[in-house]
Amino acid sequence: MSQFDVTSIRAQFPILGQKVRGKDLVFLDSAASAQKPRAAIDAMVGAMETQYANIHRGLHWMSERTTEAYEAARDAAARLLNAGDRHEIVFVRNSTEGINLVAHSYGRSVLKPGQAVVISAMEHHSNIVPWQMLRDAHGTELRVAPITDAGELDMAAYEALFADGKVGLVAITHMSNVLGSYTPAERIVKIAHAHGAKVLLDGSQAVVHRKVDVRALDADFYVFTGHKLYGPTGIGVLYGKAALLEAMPPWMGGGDMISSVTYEKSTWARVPHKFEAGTPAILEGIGLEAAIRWVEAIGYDAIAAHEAELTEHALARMSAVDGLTIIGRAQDRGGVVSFTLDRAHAHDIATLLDRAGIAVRAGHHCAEPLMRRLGLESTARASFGIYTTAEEIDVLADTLTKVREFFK
Amino acid sequence: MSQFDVTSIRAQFPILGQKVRGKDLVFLDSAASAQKPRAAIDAMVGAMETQYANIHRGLHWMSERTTEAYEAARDAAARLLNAGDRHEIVFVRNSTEGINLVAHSYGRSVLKPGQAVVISAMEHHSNIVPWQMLRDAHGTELRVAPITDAGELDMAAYEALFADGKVGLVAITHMSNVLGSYTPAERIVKIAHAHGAKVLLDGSQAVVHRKVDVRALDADFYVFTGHKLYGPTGIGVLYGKAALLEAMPPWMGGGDMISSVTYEKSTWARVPHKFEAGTPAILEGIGLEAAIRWVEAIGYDAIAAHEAELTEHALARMSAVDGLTIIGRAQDRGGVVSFTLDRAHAHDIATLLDRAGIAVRAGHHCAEPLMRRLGLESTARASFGIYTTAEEIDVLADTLTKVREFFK
Amino acid sequence: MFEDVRDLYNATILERGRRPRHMRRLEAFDVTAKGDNPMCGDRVQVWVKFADDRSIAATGFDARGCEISKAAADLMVEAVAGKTAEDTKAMFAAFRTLAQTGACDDCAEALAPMQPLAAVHEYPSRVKCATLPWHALIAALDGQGASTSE
Amino acid sequence: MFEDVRDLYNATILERGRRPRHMRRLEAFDVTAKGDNPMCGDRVQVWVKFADDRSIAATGFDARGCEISKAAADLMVEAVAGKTAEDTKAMFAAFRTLAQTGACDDCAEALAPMQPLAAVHEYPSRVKCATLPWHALIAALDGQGASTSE
Ligand SMILES: Cc1ncc(COP(=O)(O)O)c(C=O)c1O
Ligand SMILES: Cc1ncc(COP(=O)(O)O)c(C=O)c1O
Repeated sequence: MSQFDVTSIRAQFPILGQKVRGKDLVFLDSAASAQKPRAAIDAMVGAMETQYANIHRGLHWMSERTTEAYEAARDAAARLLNAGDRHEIVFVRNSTEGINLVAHSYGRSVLKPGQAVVISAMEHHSNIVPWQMLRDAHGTELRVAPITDAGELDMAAYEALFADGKVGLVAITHMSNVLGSYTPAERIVKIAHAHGAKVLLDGSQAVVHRKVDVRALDADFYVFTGHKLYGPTGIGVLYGKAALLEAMPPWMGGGDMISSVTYEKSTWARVPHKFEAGTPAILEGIGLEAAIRWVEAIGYDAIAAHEAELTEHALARMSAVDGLTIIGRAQDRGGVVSFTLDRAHAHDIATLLDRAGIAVRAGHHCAEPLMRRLGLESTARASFGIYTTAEEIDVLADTLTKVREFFK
Repeated sequence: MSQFDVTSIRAQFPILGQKVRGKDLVFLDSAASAQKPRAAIDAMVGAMETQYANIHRGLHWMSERTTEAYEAARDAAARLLNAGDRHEIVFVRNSTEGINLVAHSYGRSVLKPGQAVVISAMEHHSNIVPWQMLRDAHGTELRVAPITDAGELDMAAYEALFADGKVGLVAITHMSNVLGSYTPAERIVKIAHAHGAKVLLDGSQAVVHRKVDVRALDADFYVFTGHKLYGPTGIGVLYGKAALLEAMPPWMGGGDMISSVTYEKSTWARVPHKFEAGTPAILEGIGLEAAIRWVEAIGYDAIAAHEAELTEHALARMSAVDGLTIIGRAQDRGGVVSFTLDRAHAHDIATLLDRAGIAVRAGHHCAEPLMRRLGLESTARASFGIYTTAEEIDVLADTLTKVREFFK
Repeated sequence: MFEDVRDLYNATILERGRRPRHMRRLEAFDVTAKGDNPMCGDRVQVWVKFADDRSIAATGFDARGCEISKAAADLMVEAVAGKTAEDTKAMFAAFRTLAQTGACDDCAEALAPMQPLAAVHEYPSRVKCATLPWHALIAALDGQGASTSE
Repeated sequence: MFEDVRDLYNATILERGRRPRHMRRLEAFDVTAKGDNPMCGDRVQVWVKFADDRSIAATGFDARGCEISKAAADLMVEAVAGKTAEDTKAMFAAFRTLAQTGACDDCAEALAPMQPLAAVHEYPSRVKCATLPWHALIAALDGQGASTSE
C-alpha cells in the first residue's frame, strides 16, 4: 500500500470509525455504494447552512452563489471525463436514468425498428432492461456479445455481431460489477465505429477505479453514478457528444428545459438544460463536485496502484481458503471479487460475515443473465474502495475459513 | 404570529443567521425552494457519518439500517398525505419527474389518442409541457380550463370542458406558484370523476402550506417535491391509487425494479418498486423523512395560521406602496404574493432588493402562458415560509417604496 | 466465533437446510406455484395434493437458495399437513408476525414446527427468505402460478 | 440606500433604459432576428439594414425586459454603426468578456459605448440581460431567425 497513506485517507471517512455489532466495521461493499469523505459531507452541509436557494432562475445573491456551486459540478464532471465541452455533461439521478435517457431519446428517435442494440453477457440489469423495453416498444433487436469463461468480452464474437450491418448502438459496461473485468473500451468503440454504430459505455464501476478519458476512448455516451464515486446519492452523469445530444429530442418536460412555452408549441433550451427538467439535485451536485475534487487530489494513479495491490492480495488470500472459488479471472481487472464457497450459500455467508462486522454483498448483483451464463444462482462479492486495507482482506479471508467450518 | 414562536423556529435554520452583502438575509423566495432545518441536515449527515450503504439488496447491518431509514420516508410521505397504503408512494426526483412519469406511463397506456387532458390556465411549465409532449407523441388533446381575473379557476368553464365526454385525465395545480390561489381540489375531483376522468393534483406548493388528505380529496395522483417542503433536493413524491399504479407499465428499466430478468423477457417488481429503477436517492429520502416529521411536529394548523396572518399583513403593507399592483386576488390563497411596480421592471426590482439583502424571485416563474393570460411579461414575487416574520415583510414594503423612488 | 448466530442457525435449521426431508416434486398434484425473491434471486416451487375434503394431503417443494429458505420450506410442509386452505392462510399470517417480530399473540400450537425460525426477525433482510415458500404455497392455493416475497 | 448599485444603474443606463434612442422597428431592413432569455422571459428583436459595402447602415430593436437589456440594446446600436459583420462579432466577443469580468484585454476603442455596462459582471444573473441583444444581432447577421442568451 505504498502509493498513499491509507490511514490518513480513512480518517477522512467518519463512518469507518463505526462499530457494527460490537466489531470494527469492515466495509467491503463499495461497488454497491461507496462511503462519503468529510469533503463531500461538508460541501453539502455548507450549502444547506450558509448558501442555498433554487438555481438558474434567481436574481439574488443566494441563488447566484448556489448556481455557481452547482454548475461547478458540471465543470468537475467534464474535467473528470476529459469531455470537450461542459455542455456535454447532463445530470441525471444515477447511471440507470442516464441509460434510460439514451434509450428513450436517442433510441426512439435515431435508432430505427429493425436496427440492433448490442450489449454484453456481463451487464447490470440497468444496462439490459432499458434496451429490452426499447425492443418491445420500438422494434429494435437486442444482441448479446458473449464472454469467455475467464469473464472477458469475446472480441471475435463481438465483432461478428456487426456482420449484417444492422447494429446502430452498442451499450456495454466499462467494468463488470460482478467479475471485476474491465472491457477493452477503446477497441469496442473502434470496431463499432468502423461499422457505423455509436457506443454507450456504462462507467458506473470503471470511473471509480481508473482515469477515464471519453475523448481518447472516442465514446459517444458515457454514464456514471455519483454515489459509487464517494459522492451523494441522487446524482449521476450522462456524457454525450454535443452533436448527438443536440440532435436528440427532450425526454422529460417541465421547468428549466424550455426556451419558450405556449400551449400550441414549446421550444427547448439548449443542451444540456434540454434534458434537465425541473429543479435539479442541487445539493447533490455540490456534493459530487467536492467528491470529484477529492478523488482528483488523490489521483487515479495512486488509486489504481492501491487497488491493484489490494486485489492481488485478495485473490491470493481468498484462493487459499478451502472450498472457495473465485468467479471471474480476467487479465485486466479491478477491485471487485466474486466468490462461492462449496458448503454455504452466498446469503448465509453474508449473514455470518455480517456478524463479524464484515459487509459484503450476496445475490445476483442485478446481473441475473450473467449468473445464468456462469451456471450460478448467486455469488458473494467483496469490493474495495480507496479506504480498503490489506488487513481488512486478511480478516475477510480468515473469517471465510471459519464460515466454512460453521457449515461443515 | 400567535400560533408559534417564530424566533425558535428561525433558530433551527442555520442559514437564516447569514448576512448577504452585509445585510441580514431576508429570504422571501421559499416558493422556489425552502431553506433546510437542522433536523433535515442532521439526518443526512448522521446517515453519511454513521449509517450508510446501498439499500434493498444488502444483507449486512449497514444496508439493513439504511433500508429502514429510507423506507421510513415512504411511511412519512404516506402519513403526510394520508395515503391508504405505503405502497402508493413512489419516490421521484421532484414534482416534474412525478408528472412526467404519469404522462409517460399512464398517459401512453391508459389514455387513448383522441382523449383529452385538462390543465388550467395557471399551471407551472412542469404541468404543461409533459402533456404537450404526450399530445404530440400520442395524439391526445390538450384543454385549458380558464381562470377568472381574480386568479381563480373558472369552475363553470372547467365543467363545460367535459361535455363531449373526451376528457380522460385532469392535471391541475392545487396552489398556484404565481398567484398564490388554491384551487377547489375536492370539487375538481368530483366533477372529473362524475365524467369518468382521473385527476392528478400538482401539490408542489399546496403541501407546504396546508394539510393535504388524498383520500378525502379522492385524488388519483398527487405530486410534491421535497425541496420546497424543507427537505433536500433530489427527491419528490408521486402518490397514486394502488389500482392505477398496478395497472401502469414501468417507465424506466434497471436494477431494483425487476422481479426476474432474462434476455427474452423480464418481469417487474411490485408497486412502488416497479417505478423506482436504480439506486434511489437514499440520503435524500432520509432527509425528507426528517423534514416531514419536523413539519408534522409544528403542525399544519399552526403553519396555516402563521402564514395566513403573514399574507394578510403582506397584502396590506404592499398594497400601500405607491405604484405597486398585487397580481392575483383569489379568495382562498396562500403565502405567495406576485406584484409589479409601475416604474420598474421585475428584474430591476429583484436586483435592487437583493442589494438590501432581500431575496425575491422575478420573471415568468415557469408559467409563461399564465403571464400571457395576465397581459404581463413578468412579475416579482415574494413568498413566505414557516420562518418568515412580519418584520421581514415590513422591510420588503419599505424597501419597495425606495426602489420606486430610485427609478423615478 | 459465530456463537451469536446460533439463534437463527440452530441445529434444526442447519439440518433442515442441509438435508431437507420434503424437497421433492410431487408426481401427482393439484396445484403448484413458484415464488421469487427478486432482491436476492432465491426461487422456490411448491406442489400441493389435496385430500377429498380439500385439506392438504401432501406438499413438496424445490428450492434454490439459502439454508433459511430451504429450512423454512421443509418445516412448512410439516406445519400445513392436513390443514385447510383457510387454516393455512391464518398460519401464514401468524408466521409472518413471528418472522417479523419474534413473537405472535395468536401463534396457534399448529405453528410450533416453525418456531426454530423465530430468531429470523433479528435479521431483517433474511425475513423474506423465511416467508418465500409460504408466499408460493398461498399462491398455489389461490390458483395463481407465481408470487414474490418482495 | 442603493448607493452601491449606481455602478450598474448609472446615469447612462437609467436614461437609456428609460428612454432608449433607437428602440424602433426599421421599415426597410435586410436581416432580423429575435433573442430569448428563457430563464427570465426577456425578449428582444433586432433589425439591421446594410450599406452597399455590407457594413451596418442602421440598426433598430424592440425589447421587452429590464433596464439593463434595453440600455444594452440601445448602446449596442451606436457601437456597431458602420461596422462589418466580422468587426461586430469581434466586438461581441470583447463585450462578453467585459460583461463577465469587468475588463477585457482587447477592448478596442470601438467598445467604448458599452463601457457603462462594465459593472454588470458583479451581477452574474444579469449578464445575460446585457448580452441578449448582442445574441440577437449576431443571429441576424448570421441569417438565423432566433437566438438565446442561455
Ligand atoms: C406549482 C408547481 N408545480 C411544479 C413545480 C416544479 O417543482 P420541481 O422543480 O421541484 O419539479 C413547482 C416549483 O417549481 C411549482 O411551484
Ligand atoms: C455496472 C453497473 N451499471 C449500472 C449500475 C447502476 O447504478 P445506479 O443504481 O446508481 O443507477 C451499477 C450499480 O449498481 C453497476 O455496477
